[in-house]
Amino acid sequence: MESILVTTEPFDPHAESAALHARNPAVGAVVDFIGWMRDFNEGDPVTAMTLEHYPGMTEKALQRIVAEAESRWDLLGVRIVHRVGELKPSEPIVLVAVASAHRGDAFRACEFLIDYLKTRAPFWKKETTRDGERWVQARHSDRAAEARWKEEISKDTSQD
Amino acid sequence: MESILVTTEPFDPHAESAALHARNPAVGAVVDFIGWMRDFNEGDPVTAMTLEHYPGMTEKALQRIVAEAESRWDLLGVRIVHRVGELKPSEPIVLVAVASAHRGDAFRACEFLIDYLKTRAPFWKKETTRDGERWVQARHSDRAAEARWKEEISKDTSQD
Amino acid sequence: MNIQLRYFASLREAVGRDSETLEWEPDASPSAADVIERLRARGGRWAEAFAADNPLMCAINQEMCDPGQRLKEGDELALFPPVTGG
Amino acid sequence: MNIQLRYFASLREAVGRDSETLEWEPDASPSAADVIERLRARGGRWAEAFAADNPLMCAINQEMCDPGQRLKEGDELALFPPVTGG
Repeated sequence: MESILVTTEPFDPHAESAALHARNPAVGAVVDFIGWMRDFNEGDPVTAMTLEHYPGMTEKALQRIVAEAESRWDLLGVRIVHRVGELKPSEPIVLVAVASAHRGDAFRACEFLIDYLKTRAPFWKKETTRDGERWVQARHSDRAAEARWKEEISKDTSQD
Repeated sequence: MESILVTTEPFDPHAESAALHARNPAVGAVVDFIGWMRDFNEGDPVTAMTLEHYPGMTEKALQRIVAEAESRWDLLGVRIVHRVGELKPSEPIVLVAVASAHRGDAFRACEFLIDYLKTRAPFWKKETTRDGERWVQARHSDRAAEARWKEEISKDTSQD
Repeated sequence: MNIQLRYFASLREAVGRDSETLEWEPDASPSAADVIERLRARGGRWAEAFAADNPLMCAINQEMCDPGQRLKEGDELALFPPVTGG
Repeated sequence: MNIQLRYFASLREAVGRDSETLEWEPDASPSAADVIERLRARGGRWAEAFAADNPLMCAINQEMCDPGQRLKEGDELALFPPVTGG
Protein backbone atom coordinates (compact mmCIF):
# COMPACT_ATOMS: atom_id res chain seq x y z
CA MET A 1 0.00 0.00 0.00
CA GLU A 2 1.35 3.41 -0.94
CA SER A 3 1.23 5.71 2.04
CA ILE A 4 -0.44 8.56 0.11
CA LEU A 5 -3.65 8.56 -1.89
CA VAL A 6 -5.44 11.49 -3.55
CA THR A 7 -8.81 10.35 -4.79
CA THR A 8 -12.00 11.65 -6.42
CA GLU A 9 -13.92 8.67 -4.95
CA PRO A 10 -15.46 8.54 -1.47
CA PHE A 11 -13.24 6.54 0.91
CA ASP A 12 -13.63 4.81 4.27
CA PRO A 13 -11.15 6.37 6.71
CA HIS A 14 -11.74 3.61 9.26
CA ALA A 15 -10.93 0.83 6.80
CA GLU A 16 -7.74 2.72 5.85
CA SER A 17 -6.66 3.01 9.48
CA ALA A 18 -7.49 -0.66 10.14
CA ALA A 19 -5.31 -1.69 7.18
CA LEU A 20 -2.41 0.32 8.55
CA HIS A 21 -2.48 -1.63 11.80
CA ALA A 22 -3.30 -5.02 10.32
CA ARG A 23 0.02 -5.30 8.53
CA ASN A 24 2.15 -5.05 11.65
CA PRO A 25 1.55 -6.74 15.05
CA ALA A 26 4.35 -4.59 16.57
CA VAL A 27 2.03 -1.57 16.34
CA GLY A 28 0.93 -0.55 19.82
CA ALA A 29 -0.59 2.84 19.07
CA VAL A 30 -2.52 4.31 16.17
CA VAL A 31 -3.61 7.95 16.10
CA ASP A 32 -6.09 8.96 13.39
CA PHE A 33 -7.10 12.42 12.37
CA ILE A 34 -10.25 12.45 10.27
CA GLY A 35 -11.42 15.72 8.74
CA TRP A 36 -15.14 15.57 7.96
CA MET A 37 -17.10 17.92 5.76
CA ARG A 38 -19.33 20.03 8.00
CA ASP A 39 -22.81 21.16 7.02
CA PHE A 40 -22.07 24.65 8.34
CA ASN A 41 -19.18 27.11 7.96
CA GLU A 42 -18.65 30.78 8.79
CA GLY A 43 -22.26 31.03 9.92
CA ASP A 44 -23.88 29.57 6.79
CA PRO A 45 -25.32 26.16 5.90
CA VAL A 46 -23.10 24.44 3.33
CA THR A 47 -24.69 21.99 0.90
CA ALA A 48 -21.72 20.92 -1.23
CA MET A 49 -17.98 21.36 -1.61
CA THR A 50 -15.48 21.10 -4.46
CA LEU A 51 -11.83 20.42 -3.73
CA GLU A 52 -9.37 21.57 -6.38
CA HIS A 53 -5.72 20.48 -6.27
CA TYR A 54 -2.48 20.64 -8.25
CA PRO A 55 -1.94 17.11 -9.58
CA GLY A 56 1.69 16.09 -9.33
CA MET A 57 2.65 18.74 -6.84
CA THR A 58 0.08 17.44 -4.34
CA GLU A 59 1.68 14.00 -4.14
CA LYS A 60 5.20 15.50 -3.98
CA ALA A 61 4.24 17.88 -1.18
CA LEU A 62 2.61 15.09 0.85
CA GLN A 63 5.56 12.73 0.34
CA ARG A 64 7.92 15.42 1.55
CA ILE A 65 5.80 16.03 4.66
CA VAL A 66 5.65 12.28 5.42
CA ALA A 67 9.43 11.94 4.98
CA GLU A 68 9.93 14.84 7.40
CA ALA A 69 7.67 13.18 10.01
CA GLU A 70 9.44 9.83 9.58
CA SER A 71 12.79 11.51 10.18
CA ARG A 72 11.59 13.19 13.38
CA TRP A 73 9.66 10.36 15.10
CA ASP A 74 9.81 6.55 15.36
CA LEU A 75 6.91 5.49 13.17
CA LEU A 76 5.74 2.08 11.98
CA GLY A 77 3.37 3.37 9.30
CA VAL A 78 1.68 6.44 7.86
CA ARG A 79 -1.40 6.63 5.68
CA ILE A 80 -2.75 9.88 4.20
CA VAL A 81 -5.89 9.88 2.04
CA HIS A 82 -7.23 13.17 0.70
CA ARG A 83 -10.43 13.56 -1.26
CA VAL A 84 -10.64 15.90 -4.28
CA GLY A 85 -13.51 16.85 -6.59
CA GLU A 86 -17.11 17.12 -5.38
CA LEU A 87 -18.11 16.25 -1.82
CA LYS A 88 -21.30 16.22 0.20
CA PRO A 89 -21.73 17.08 3.89
CA SER A 90 -20.67 14.35 6.35
CA GLU A 91 -18.25 12.82 3.86
CA PRO A 92 -14.62 12.45 4.94
CA ILE A 93 -12.21 14.98 3.41
CA VAL A 94 -8.94 13.70 4.79
CA LEU A 95 -7.47 10.91 6.88
CA VAL A 96 -4.05 11.10 8.52
CA ALA A 97 -3.30 7.81 10.31
CA VAL A 98 -0.02 7.17 12.10
CA ALA A 99 1.11 3.88 13.66
CA SER A 100 3.89 3.60 16.19
CA ALA A 101 5.10 1.35 19.00
CA HIS A 102 4.14 4.01 21.59
CA ARG A 103 1.60 6.78 21.64
CA GLY A 104 3.71 9.94 22.09
CA ASP A 105 5.34 9.63 18.67
CA ALA A 106 2.01 8.80 17.01
CA PHE A 107 0.27 11.87 18.48
CA ARG A 108 3.13 14.24 17.62
CA ALA A 109 3.52 12.96 14.06
CA CYS A 110 -0.22 12.92 13.29
CA GLU A 111 -0.73 16.52 14.37
CA PHE A 112 2.46 17.65 12.59
CA LEU A 113 1.26 15.99 9.36
CA ILE A 114 -2.18 17.60 9.35
CA ASP A 115 -0.78 21.01 10.39
CA TYR A 116 1.70 20.93 7.50
CA LEU A 117 -0.82 19.53 5.04
CA LYS A 118 -3.14 22.45 5.84
CA THR A 119 -0.52 25.08 4.95
CA ARG A 120 1.85 23.37 2.47
CA ALA A 121 -0.19 21.00 0.29
CA PRO A 122 -1.89 22.52 -2.79
CA PHE A 123 -5.59 21.93 -2.10
CA TRP A 124 -8.33 24.56 -2.31
CA LYS A 125 -11.89 24.28 -1.02
CA LYS A 126 -14.88 25.91 -2.66
CA GLU A 127 -18.18 25.60 -0.85
CA THR A 128 -21.78 25.98 -1.97
CA THR A 129 -24.15 27.96 0.26
CA ARG A 130 -27.63 29.29 -0.49
CA ASP A 131 -25.94 32.48 -1.78
CA GLY A 132 -23.88 30.53 -4.31
CA GLU A 133 -20.29 29.32 -4.40
CA ARG A 134 -17.38 30.79 -2.46
CA TRP A 135 -13.73 29.91 -1.95
CA VAL A 136 -12.82 29.03 1.62
CA GLN A 137 -10.30 31.50 3.04
CA ALA A 138 -7.07 30.34 4.69
CA ARG A 139 -7.26 30.47 8.49
CA HIS A 140 -4.72 32.34 10.57
CA SER A 141 -4.93 29.56 13.17
CA ASP A 142 -3.57 27.11 10.57
CA ARG A 143 -0.54 29.32 9.98
CA ALA A 144 -0.02 29.58 13.72
CA ALA A 145 -0.25 25.79 14.05
CA GLU A 146 2.44 25.32 11.40
CA ALA A 147 4.67 28.00 12.94
CA ARG A 148 4.57 26.16 16.27
CA TRP A 149 6.42 23.21 14.71
CA LYS A 150 9.14 25.47 13.34
CA GLU A 151 9.78 26.76 16.84
CA GLU A 152 9.99 23.18 18.03
CA ILE A 153 12.47 22.36 15.29
CA SER A 154 14.75 25.25 16.24
CA LYS A 155 14.42 24.25 19.91
CA ASP A 156 15.39 20.66 19.01
CA THR A 157 18.40 21.93 17.12
CA SER A 158 19.61 24.25 19.83
CA GLN A 159 19.44 21.42 22.38
CA ASP A 160 21.63 19.09 20.29
CA MET B 1 -24.87 5.82 23.25
CA GLU B 2 -23.09 6.10 26.60
CA SER B 3 -19.69 7.65 26.14
CA ILE B 4 -17.89 4.96 28.19
CA LEU B 5 -17.86 1.20 27.74
CA VAL B 6 -15.81 -1.42 29.59
CA THR B 7 -16.24 -4.76 27.89
CA THR B 8 -15.01 -8.35 28.01
CA GLU B 9 -15.96 -8.76 24.33
CA PRO B 10 -13.77 -7.84 21.34
CA PHE B 11 -14.85 -4.50 19.85
CA ASP B 12 -14.35 -2.63 16.58
CA PRO B 13 -12.67 0.71 17.33
CA HIS B 14 -13.34 1.97 13.82
CA ALA B 15 -17.08 1.32 14.03
CA GLU B 16 -17.13 3.11 17.39
CA SER B 17 -15.38 6.17 15.95
CA ALA B 18 -17.65 6.16 12.89
CA ALA B 19 -20.73 6.15 15.16
CA LEU B 20 -19.39 9.13 17.08
CA HIS B 21 -19.22 11.20 13.90
CA ALA B 22 -22.39 9.89 12.29
CA ARG B 23 -24.63 11.45 14.93
CA ASN B 24 -23.53 15.02 14.28
CA PRO B 25 -22.89 16.75 10.91
CA ALA B 26 -21.33 19.72 12.76
CA VAL B 27 -18.32 17.53 13.53
CA GLY B 28 -15.33 18.71 11.50
CA ALA B 29 -12.54 16.82 13.24
CA VAL B 30 -12.25 13.42 14.88
CA VAL B 31 -9.08 12.27 16.58
CA ASP B 32 -8.85 8.59 17.54
CA PHE B 33 -6.32 6.92 19.74
CA ILE B 34 -6.33 3.15 19.39
CA GLY B 35 -4.14 1.08 21.68
CA TRP B 36 -3.44 -2.34 20.14
CA MET B 37 -2.06 -5.38 21.87
CA ARG B 38 1.49 -5.92 20.63
CA ASP B 39 3.02 -9.34 20.08
CA PHE B 40 6.23 -8.21 21.78
CA ASN B 41 7.02 -6.33 25.02
CA GLU B 42 10.21 -5.66 27.01
CA GLY B 43 12.15 -7.83 24.58
CA ASP B 44 9.90 -10.93 24.77
CA PRO B 45 7.22 -12.37 22.47
CA VAL B 46 3.80 -12.05 24.13
CA THR B 47 1.14 -14.63 23.28
CA ALA B 48 -1.78 -13.51 25.47
CA MET B 49 -2.86 -10.83 27.90
CA THR B 50 -5.36 -10.57 30.74
CA LEU B 51 -6.72 -7.20 31.79
CA GLU B 52 -7.97 -6.93 35.36
CA HIS B 53 -9.98 -3.92 36.52
CA TYR B 54 -11.93 -2.59 39.50
CA PRO B 55 -15.59 -2.72 38.44
CA GLY B 56 -17.48 0.36 39.52
CA MET B 57 -14.40 2.47 40.15
CA THR B 58 -13.31 2.04 36.53
CA GLU B 59 -16.44 3.66 35.16
CA LYS B 60 -16.35 6.43 37.79
CA ALA B 61 -12.70 7.22 37.05
CA LEU B 62 -13.33 7.37 33.30
CA GLN B 63 -16.43 9.54 33.71
CA ARG B 64 -14.46 11.97 35.85
CA ILE B 65 -11.68 12.16 33.23
CA VAL B 66 -14.21 12.75 30.43
CA ALA B 67 -15.94 15.50 32.44
CA GLU B 68 -12.56 17.17 33.00
CA ALA B 69 -11.79 17.08 29.25
CA GLU B 70 -15.25 18.45 28.40
CA SER B 71 -14.72 21.36 30.79
CA ARG B 72 -11.36 22.25 29.25
CA TRP B 73 -12.07 21.97 25.51
CA ASP B 74 -14.99 22.48 23.11
CA LEU B 75 -16.01 18.93 22.29
CA LEU B 76 -18.93 17.52 20.31
CA GLY B 77 -18.51 13.94 21.48
CA VAL B 78 -16.26 11.51 23.34
CA ARG B 79 -16.21 7.73 23.18
CA ILE B 80 -13.98 5.54 25.34
CA VAL B 81 -14.05 1.75 25.03
CA HIS B 82 -11.69 -0.36 27.13
CA ARG B 83 -11.34 -4.12 26.88
CA VAL B 84 -10.98 -6.28 30.00
CA GLY B 85 -10.48 -10.03 30.47
CA GLU B 86 -8.45 -12.15 28.05
CA LEU B 87 -6.96 -10.68 24.86
CA LYS B 88 -4.90 -11.98 21.97
CA PRO B 89 -2.18 -10.10 20.05
CA SER B 90 -3.42 -7.59 17.46
CA GLU B 91 -6.72 -7.08 19.30
CA PRO B 92 -7.62 -3.53 20.30
CA ILE B 93 -7.22 -2.75 24.02
CA VAL B 94 -8.60 0.77 24.11
CA LEU B 95 -10.22 3.40 21.92
CA VAL B 96 -10.36 7.08 22.82
CA ALA B 97 -12.27 8.99 20.13
CA VAL B 98 -12.94 12.72 20.35
CA ALA B 99 -15.11 14.78 18.00
CA SER B 100 -14.94 18.55 17.73
CA ALA B 101 -15.65 21.36 15.29
CA HIS B 102 -11.90 21.99 14.86
CA ARG B 103 -8.84 19.84 15.22
CA GLY B 104 -6.82 21.55 17.97
CA ASP B 105 -9.36 20.77 20.68
CA ALA B 106 -9.78 17.19 19.45
CA PHE B 107 -6.01 16.51 19.54
CA ARG B 108 -5.53 18.07 22.98
CA ALA B 109 -8.52 16.30 24.54
CA CYS B 110 -7.71 12.89 23.04
CA GLU B 111 -4.14 12.91 24.32
CA PHE B 112 -5.22 14.25 27.73
CA LEU B 113 -7.80 11.45 28.03
CA ILE B 114 -5.39 8.62 27.25
CA ASP B 115 -2.62 10.12 29.41
CA TYR B 116 -4.99 10.32 32.38
CA LEU B 117 -6.52 6.92 31.70
CA LYS B 118 -3.04 5.37 31.79
CA THR B 119 -2.29 6.72 35.27
CA ARG B 120 -5.70 7.20 36.95
CA ALA B 121 -8.02 4.40 35.76
CA PRO B 122 -7.84 1.09 37.65
CA PHE B 123 -6.74 -1.37 34.97
CA TRP B 124 -3.85 -3.84 35.26
CA LYS B 125 -2.25 -5.85 32.47
CA LYS B 126 -0.80 -9.32 32.89
CA GLU B 127 0.96 -10.82 29.89
CA THR B 128 1.88 -14.37 28.94
CA THR B 129 5.35 -14.99 27.57
CA ARG B 130 7.15 -18.30 27.03
CA ASP B 131 8.47 -17.97 30.60
CA GLY B 132 4.95 -17.77 32.03
CA GLU B 133 2.76 -14.92 33.20
CA ARG B 134 3.97 -11.53 34.45
CA TRP B 135 2.35 -8.27 35.50
CA VAL B 136 3.17 -5.30 33.29
CA GLN B 137 5.05 -2.61 35.22
CA ALA B 138 3.92 1.02 35.18
CA ARG B 139 6.05 3.18 32.89
CA HIS B 140 7.76 6.33 34.11
CA SER B 141 6.95 7.97 30.77
CA ASP B 142 3.23 7.60 31.55
CA ARG B 143 3.68 9.49 34.82
CA ALA B 144 5.62 12.18 33.01
CA ALA B 145 2.88 12.45 30.37
CA GLU B 146 0.24 12.98 33.07
CA ALA B 147 2.44 15.51 34.94
CA ARG B 148 2.72 17.59 31.77
CA TRP B 149 -1.04 18.30 31.86
CA LYS B 150 -0.84 19.46 35.46
CA GLU B 151 1.78 22.01 34.46
CA GLU B 152 -0.52 23.16 31.67
CA ILE B 153 -3.42 23.49 34.10
CA SER B 154 -1.39 25.69 36.44
CA LYS B 155 -0.21 27.72 33.43
CA ASP B 156 -3.84 28.16 32.30
CA THR B 157 -4.82 29.29 35.78
CA SER B 158 -1.98 31.78 36.17
CA GLN B 159 -2.91 33.35 32.81
CA ASP B 160 -6.55 33.92 33.77
CA MET C 1 -15.61 -0.13 63.29
CA ASN C 2 -15.37 -2.17 60.07
CA ILE C 3 -13.34 -1.36 56.98
CA GLN C 4 -13.96 -3.21 53.72
CA LEU C 5 -10.61 -4.02 52.10
CA ARG C 6 -10.07 -4.93 48.46
CA TYR C 7 -6.86 -6.02 46.77
CA PHE C 8 -6.13 -6.01 43.03
CA ALA C 9 -3.66 -7.39 40.51
CA SER C 10 -0.18 -8.38 41.76
CA LEU C 11 -1.09 -7.29 45.31
CA ARG C 12 -4.16 -9.56 45.26
CA GLU C 13 -1.96 -12.47 44.22
CA ALA C 14 0.73 -11.60 46.78
CA VAL C 15 -1.68 -11.59 49.76
CA GLY C 16 -3.70 -14.53 48.42
CA ARG C 17 -7.15 -12.93 48.67
CA ASP C 18 -9.23 -10.30 46.89
CA SER C 19 -11.12 -8.82 49.85
CA GLU C 20 -11.65 -8.95 53.59
CA THR C 21 -13.32 -7.03 56.39
CA LEU C 22 -10.89 -5.47 58.83
CA GLU C 23 -11.98 -4.63 62.37
CA TRP C 24 -10.63 -1.45 63.91
CA GLU C 25 -10.97 0.17 67.32
CA PRO C 26 -14.31 2.03 67.61
CA ASP C 27 -14.22 5.85 67.33
CA ALA C 28 -10.82 5.76 65.60
CA SER C 29 -10.38 7.27 62.15
CA PRO C 30 -7.34 5.53 60.76
CA SER C 31 -5.68 6.75 57.60
CA ALA C 32 -5.08 4.47 54.62
CA ALA C 33 -1.42 4.49 55.68
CA ASP C 34 -2.39 3.28 59.19
CA VAL C 35 -4.25 0.36 57.65
CA ILE C 36 -1.31 -0.51 55.41
CA GLU C 37 0.99 -0.40 58.44
CA ARG C 38 -1.21 -2.89 60.30
CA LEU C 39 -1.37 -5.21 57.29
CA ARG C 40 2.41 -5.10 56.97
CA ALA C 41 2.71 -6.05 60.66
CA ARG C 42 1.04 -9.40 59.90
CA GLY C 43 4.48 -10.46 58.69
CA GLY C 44 5.33 -13.13 56.10
CA ARG C 45 3.71 -12.58 52.70
CA TRP C 46 2.00 -9.46 54.10
CA ALA C 47 5.28 -7.84 55.13
CA GLU C 48 6.62 -8.62 51.67
CA ALA C 49 3.55 -7.38 49.77
CA PHE C 50 3.50 -4.10 51.69
CA ALA C 51 7.29 -3.56 51.82
CA ALA C 52 8.03 0.17 51.87
CA ASP C 53 9.76 0.13 48.47
CA ASN C 54 6.76 -1.49 46.75
CA PRO C 55 4.88 1.27 44.93
CA LEU C 56 1.22 1.23 45.94
CA MET C 57 -1.94 3.18 45.10
CA CYS C 58 -5.10 3.38 47.16
CA ALA C 59 -8.73 4.36 46.67
CA ILE C 60 -11.43 5.06 49.26
CA ASN C 61 -14.98 4.33 48.10
CA GLN C 62 -13.71 4.03 44.52
CA GLU C 63 -11.93 7.40 44.43
CA MET C 64 -8.13 7.60 44.27
CA CYS C 65 -6.82 8.86 47.63
CA ASP C 66 -3.64 9.98 49.35
CA PRO C 67 -2.29 7.56 51.98
CA GLY C 68 -2.99 10.23 54.62
CA GLN C 69 -6.76 10.26 53.93
CA ARG C 70 -8.85 9.00 56.87
CA LEU C 71 -11.47 6.26 56.89
CA LYS C 72 -14.84 6.02 58.59
CA GLU C 73 -17.15 3.11 59.45
CA GLY C 74 -18.09 1.04 56.40
CA ASP C 75 -15.67 2.70 53.98
CA GLU C 76 -14.20 0.58 51.19
CA LEU C 77 -10.42 0.86 50.97
CA ALA C 78 -8.85 -0.60 47.82
CA LEU C 79 -5.10 -1.24 47.62
CA PHE C 80 -3.32 -1.96 44.35
CA PRO C 81 -0.10 -1.49 42.36
CA PRO C 82 0.26 1.44 39.91
CA VAL C 83 -2.27 1.08 37.10
CA THR C 84 -1.24 -0.12 33.63
CA GLY C 85 -4.32 0.09 31.40
CA GLY C 86 -4.74 1.74 28.04
CA MET D 1 13.02 32.00 -23.02
CA ASN D 2 9.67 30.40 -22.18
CA ILE D 3 8.02 30.07 -18.78
CA GLN D 4 5.08 27.72 -18.26
CA LEU D 5 2.49 29.43 -16.06
CA ARG D 6 -0.29 27.70 -14.12
CA TYR D 7 -3.10 29.30 -12.12
CA PHE D 8 -5.26 27.62 -9.49
CA ALA D 9 -8.47 28.13 -7.55
CA SER D 10 -9.73 31.72 -7.12
CA LEU D 11 -6.75 33.07 -9.05
CA ARG D 12 -7.52 30.78 -11.99
CA GLU D 13 -11.09 32.09 -12.00
CA ALA D 14 -9.95 35.71 -11.64
CA VAL D 15 -7.62 35.61 -14.67
CA GLY D 16 -9.96 33.41 -16.71
CA ARG D 17 -7.45 30.70 -17.64
CA ASP D 18 -5.60 27.81 -16.02
CA SER D 19 -2.30 28.01 -17.89
CA GLU D 20 -0.27 29.85 -20.50
CA THR D 21 3.24 30.10 -21.89
CA LEU D 22 4.95 33.38 -21.13
CA GLU D 23 7.80 34.61 -23.32
CA TRP D 24 10.65 36.40 -21.60
CA GLU D 25 13.82 38.08 -22.87
CA PRO D 26 16.55 35.49 -23.58
CA ASP D 27 19.39 35.14 -21.05
CA ALA D 28 17.31 36.80 -18.33
CA SER D 29 16.58 34.95 -15.11
CA PRO D 30 13.46 36.64 -13.76
CA SER D 31 12.24 35.93 -10.25
CA ALA D 32 8.69 34.76 -9.55
CA ALA D 33 8.06 38.30 -8.28
CA ASP D 34 9.24 39.75 -11.62
CA VAL D 35 6.76 37.53 -13.44
CA ILE D 36 3.94 38.56 -11.11
CA GLU D 37 4.85 42.22 -11.70
CA ARG D 38 4.58 41.77 -15.48
CA LEU D 39 1.22 39.96 -15.15
CA ARG D 40 -0.09 42.76 -12.96
CA ALA D 41 0.97 45.30 -15.63
CA ARG D 42 -1.53 43.73 -18.05
CA GLY D 43 -4.11 45.82 -16.22
CA GLY D 44 -7.84 45.07 -15.84
CA ARG D 45 -8.63 41.71 -14.26
CA TRP D 46 -4.88 41.00 -14.10
CA ALA D 47 -4.16 44.11 -12.06
CA GLU D 48 -6.99 43.13 -9.74
CA ALA D 49 -5.99 39.46 -9.41
CA PHE D 50 -2.40 40.37 -8.60
CA ALA D 51 -3.11 43.40 -6.41
CA ALA D 52 -0.39 43.77 -3.79
CA ASP D 53 -2.77 43.10 -0.88
CA ASN D 54 -3.97 39.78 -2.37
CA PRO D 55 -2.14 36.99 -0.52
CA LEU D 56 -0.45 34.70 -3.04
CA MET D 57 1.69 31.57 -2.96
CA CYS D 58 3.97 30.28 -5.70
CA ALA D 59 5.68 27.05 -6.70
CA ILE D 60 8.46 26.44 -9.21
CA ASN D 61 8.45 22.97 -10.77
CA GLN D 62 5.94 21.82 -8.14
CA GLU D 63 7.97 22.95 -5.12
CA MET D 64 6.80 25.84 -2.96
CA CYS D 65 9.08 28.84 -3.53
CA ASP D 66 9.84 32.33 -2.25
CA PRO D 67 8.86 35.15 -4.61
CA GLY D 68 12.55 36.01 -4.97
CA GLN D 69 13.44 32.62 -6.46
CA ARG D 70 14.67 32.82 -10.07
CA LEU D 71 13.40 30.95 -13.11
CA LYS D 72 15.18 29.33 -16.01
CA GLU D 73 14.08 28.24 -19.48
CA GLY D 74 11.21 25.77 -19.41
CA ASP D 75 10.43 26.11 -15.68
CA GLU D 76 6.83 25.72 -14.54
CA LEU D 77 5.68 28.56 -12.28
CA ALA D 78 2.39 28.00 -10.47
CA LEU D 79 0.55 30.88 -8.81
CA PHE D 80 -2.30 30.37 -6.35
CA PRO D 81 -4.01 31.68 -3.22
CA PRO D 82 -3.09 30.28 0.23
CA VAL D 83 -4.01 26.60 0.41
CA THR D 84 -7.09 25.39 2.29
CA GLY D 85 -7.06 21.59 2.16
CA GLY D 86 -7.37 19.09 4.99
